[in-house]
Amino acid sequence: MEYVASKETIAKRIARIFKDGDVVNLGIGLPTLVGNYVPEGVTIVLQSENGFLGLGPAPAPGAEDPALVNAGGGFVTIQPGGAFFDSAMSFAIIRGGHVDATVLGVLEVDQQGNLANYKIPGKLVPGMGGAMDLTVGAKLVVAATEHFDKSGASKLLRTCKLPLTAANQVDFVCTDVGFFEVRNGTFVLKEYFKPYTVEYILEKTDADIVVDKDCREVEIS
Amino acid sequence: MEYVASKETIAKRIARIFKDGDVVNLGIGLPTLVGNYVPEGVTIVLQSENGFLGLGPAPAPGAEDPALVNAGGGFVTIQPGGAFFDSAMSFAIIRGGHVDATVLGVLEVDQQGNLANYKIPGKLVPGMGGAMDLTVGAKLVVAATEHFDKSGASKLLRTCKLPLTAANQVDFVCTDVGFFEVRNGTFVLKEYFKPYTVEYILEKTDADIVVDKDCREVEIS
Amino acid sequence: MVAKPIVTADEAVELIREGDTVMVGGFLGCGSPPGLIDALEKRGTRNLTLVCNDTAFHNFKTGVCTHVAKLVAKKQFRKIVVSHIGTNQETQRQMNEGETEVVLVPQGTLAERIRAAGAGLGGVLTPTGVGTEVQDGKQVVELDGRKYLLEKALPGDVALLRAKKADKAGNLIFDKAARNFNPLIAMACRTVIVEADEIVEIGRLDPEIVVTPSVLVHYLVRAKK
Amino acid sequence: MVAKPIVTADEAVELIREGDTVMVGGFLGCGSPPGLIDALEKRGTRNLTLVCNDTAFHNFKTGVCTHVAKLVAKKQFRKIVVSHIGTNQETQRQMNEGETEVVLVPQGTLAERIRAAGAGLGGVLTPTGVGTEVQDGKQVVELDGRKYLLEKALPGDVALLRAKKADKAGNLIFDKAARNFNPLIAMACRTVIVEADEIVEIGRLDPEIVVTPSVLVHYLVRAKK
Repeated sequence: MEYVASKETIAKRIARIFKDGDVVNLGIGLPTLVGNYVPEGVTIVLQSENGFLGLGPAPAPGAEDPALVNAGGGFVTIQPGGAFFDSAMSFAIIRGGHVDATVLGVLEVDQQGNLANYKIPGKLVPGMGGAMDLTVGAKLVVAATEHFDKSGASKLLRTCKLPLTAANQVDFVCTDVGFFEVRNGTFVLKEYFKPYTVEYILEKTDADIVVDKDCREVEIS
Repeated sequence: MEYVASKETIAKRIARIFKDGDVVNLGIGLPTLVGNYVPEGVTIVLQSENGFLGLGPAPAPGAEDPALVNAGGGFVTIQPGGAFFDSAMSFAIIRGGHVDATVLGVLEVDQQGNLANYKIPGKLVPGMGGAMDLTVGAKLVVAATEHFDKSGASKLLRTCKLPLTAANQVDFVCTDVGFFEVRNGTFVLKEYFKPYTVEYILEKTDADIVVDKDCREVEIS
Repeated sequence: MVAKPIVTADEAVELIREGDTVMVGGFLGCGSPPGLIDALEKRGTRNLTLVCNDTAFHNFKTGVCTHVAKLVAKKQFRKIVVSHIGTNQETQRQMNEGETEVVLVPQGTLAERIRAAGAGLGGVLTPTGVGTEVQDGKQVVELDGRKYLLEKALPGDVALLRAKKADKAGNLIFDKAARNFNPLIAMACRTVIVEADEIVEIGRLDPEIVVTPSVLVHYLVRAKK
Repeated sequence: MVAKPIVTADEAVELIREGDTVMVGGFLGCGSPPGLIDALEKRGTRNLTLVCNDTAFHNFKTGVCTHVAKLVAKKQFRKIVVSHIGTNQETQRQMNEGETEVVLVPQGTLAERIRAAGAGLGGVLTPTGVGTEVQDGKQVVELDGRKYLLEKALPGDVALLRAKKADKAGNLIFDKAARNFNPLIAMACRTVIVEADEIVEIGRLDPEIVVTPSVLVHYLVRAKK
């Protein structure tokens, strides 16, 4: 079986996690895609950590407002019923448990629920931005990542080697091959995505994986 | 010499302390009177700890607004250029050193700059309200008090007997007989108010008082 | 944006259970929610802990008894956490006679402790109260030569707010000095109930002037005119 | 109410001295004061400490260099305290080559540390960073079974803000997401300078919608159109 990286698969599956009315913070990059696939009938409210609630899609060309950007600096809009606030209130909302879920990209994630995504010592040090507060504060922390890096190594690990963004905070990991819960120090495979198989995932992932008794094949489309 | 209690004397003298533009918080009761005697040409900005800046005088009869009251619950107004905020911001302003001066009534004040004004154990326990934050946070803390209680005992003491509102925070004490600085563990008499004399004050006050080299007689009118 | 349930005051106070910590907005009653207080008095839920700036007015001579003072008078609280009780003779009486536990907290410390709970902080270090009875039993932390008290976050179960205007999503603005503790208690409680003078459609409140964002609000109640 | 001095950007940055800690509002430049930054670059004051959310954009390939990144490029900072430098290759270069001390602080912790300084608090206890490198050298406080880092207040000397509108007393409102750290740094610095798109007469700002009250502001600068 050949691995074909698919950000869309990850975004589509994560988008099914949310309940109507959930307040969600989506990290920069891959997690931002999740907003595109929220099922019909489910309305989520997006929190933008740079200071507002009710993050909306990109504006029409020509309608960009330099004062209305997301945490990545991209032009966005605000939904009716949104609200602006300062960074202290933004992170009070995040750290205080008022955000139902956050979706974050990772460099590494391990079976203890540790997550690393802000620093490769001596090489790349973007900084943690809001990620440390989001992982500690959001009720549900979902790590979104392609299953393998460019060298073919699994990004799901027994133990993160890079400096941690947060210790023991990840609840779910969604890759382009399956959906995992982090529980009692192992990954628990809940779903595997067609065409991948349980055997493939167990063989290729250098981490402890328990196959959930209700584990099932899912076709993401 | 007969002592005649005079709240007006105290309020008038304290009102001369302020510089143009000072931000001032006046406690409930006697300190509130200070606002009536600010000299012409000096504008002070009053902070009301229940949540606004730019406290103005009582409204005209019939114009009272139940949502616009001072920290004592009395109807007031707001000056042009005022601003409303919540209690956290109100006390951030107070505790953070953004208030130039506070004037507080006392039950007792002592030569170490200790102040007691919130509790007579077993008898009267109004609570400290905002007084503990004001004494710790304001740049200048002025205790306003009649010099003697009803039994004739001096309210300026060597050591407070009542539970303290704050330790070592009082900068000046103004009574109806004189104006004192608190310095190095003693009261320093800076002014005595006609018709009282230095001798009278030293004799009648049960505390250490140093007479400032520039101490002078002042007529408060 | 998702609309929050609009309920009656009677329905709302059913969410308060015996033993709960209830936070009530207001400063001497200015900014307290009258309909929710009356409904809670009518329902008679007991054994509550009150967190509020004060216990409003209760004067034995005149018989005046306002806002949360009504609940104090009905002895619905086993514990009262406030900064000031000087305007309520009944609270003082219950405290002095040992009927109710009254904890006095400096007003700025109360504000920060509530905010800390809402902001996911364990607590704050404040210079307020150092060298006073407020220090008793608390950890003193010295930083750069200055002493601070470690004051722990103060969370609640149910918050009762009064707002001037809410939109149906739960965004709030307040009325002048009636703001006070209302935005803070909205951060700190599991269940946040707002009695609003006016409830408008989503999109009718300017996002720039919202004081309490919708995410902090769970139920709306229309205030009686 | 008392009016604050209205000065030029060049006059304003004369208030910044070598060695000062300068806080700058903005999030990837959104909400940073362009005129004040340009004036500070022109004046060339060095040996400064920067406190800001990030160091804006500097891309070696395209040559794009915006907002505080201009000051970083001129090496006016000996120390940079921010949450994120991923969009500024020059900051990363200076850090990796040991030319400039870069301290990375979680964004929420940065906000609370600045606010704490402005609110007269010694610090806060936050769960953020427990078990990470951010914990190194910090006191860990356990409360009710949960671990928190003791994060100290972070004060500054001069704050450079951008506001949408100021009245002459110094009351401020901001523009959408350009609010971010601006209201916080106004609390935490001895000298607070605001570049405002519009300056109106005292009494022309509704006291209900003021975000930063006048007491926190010391100088006003008119933004260039």
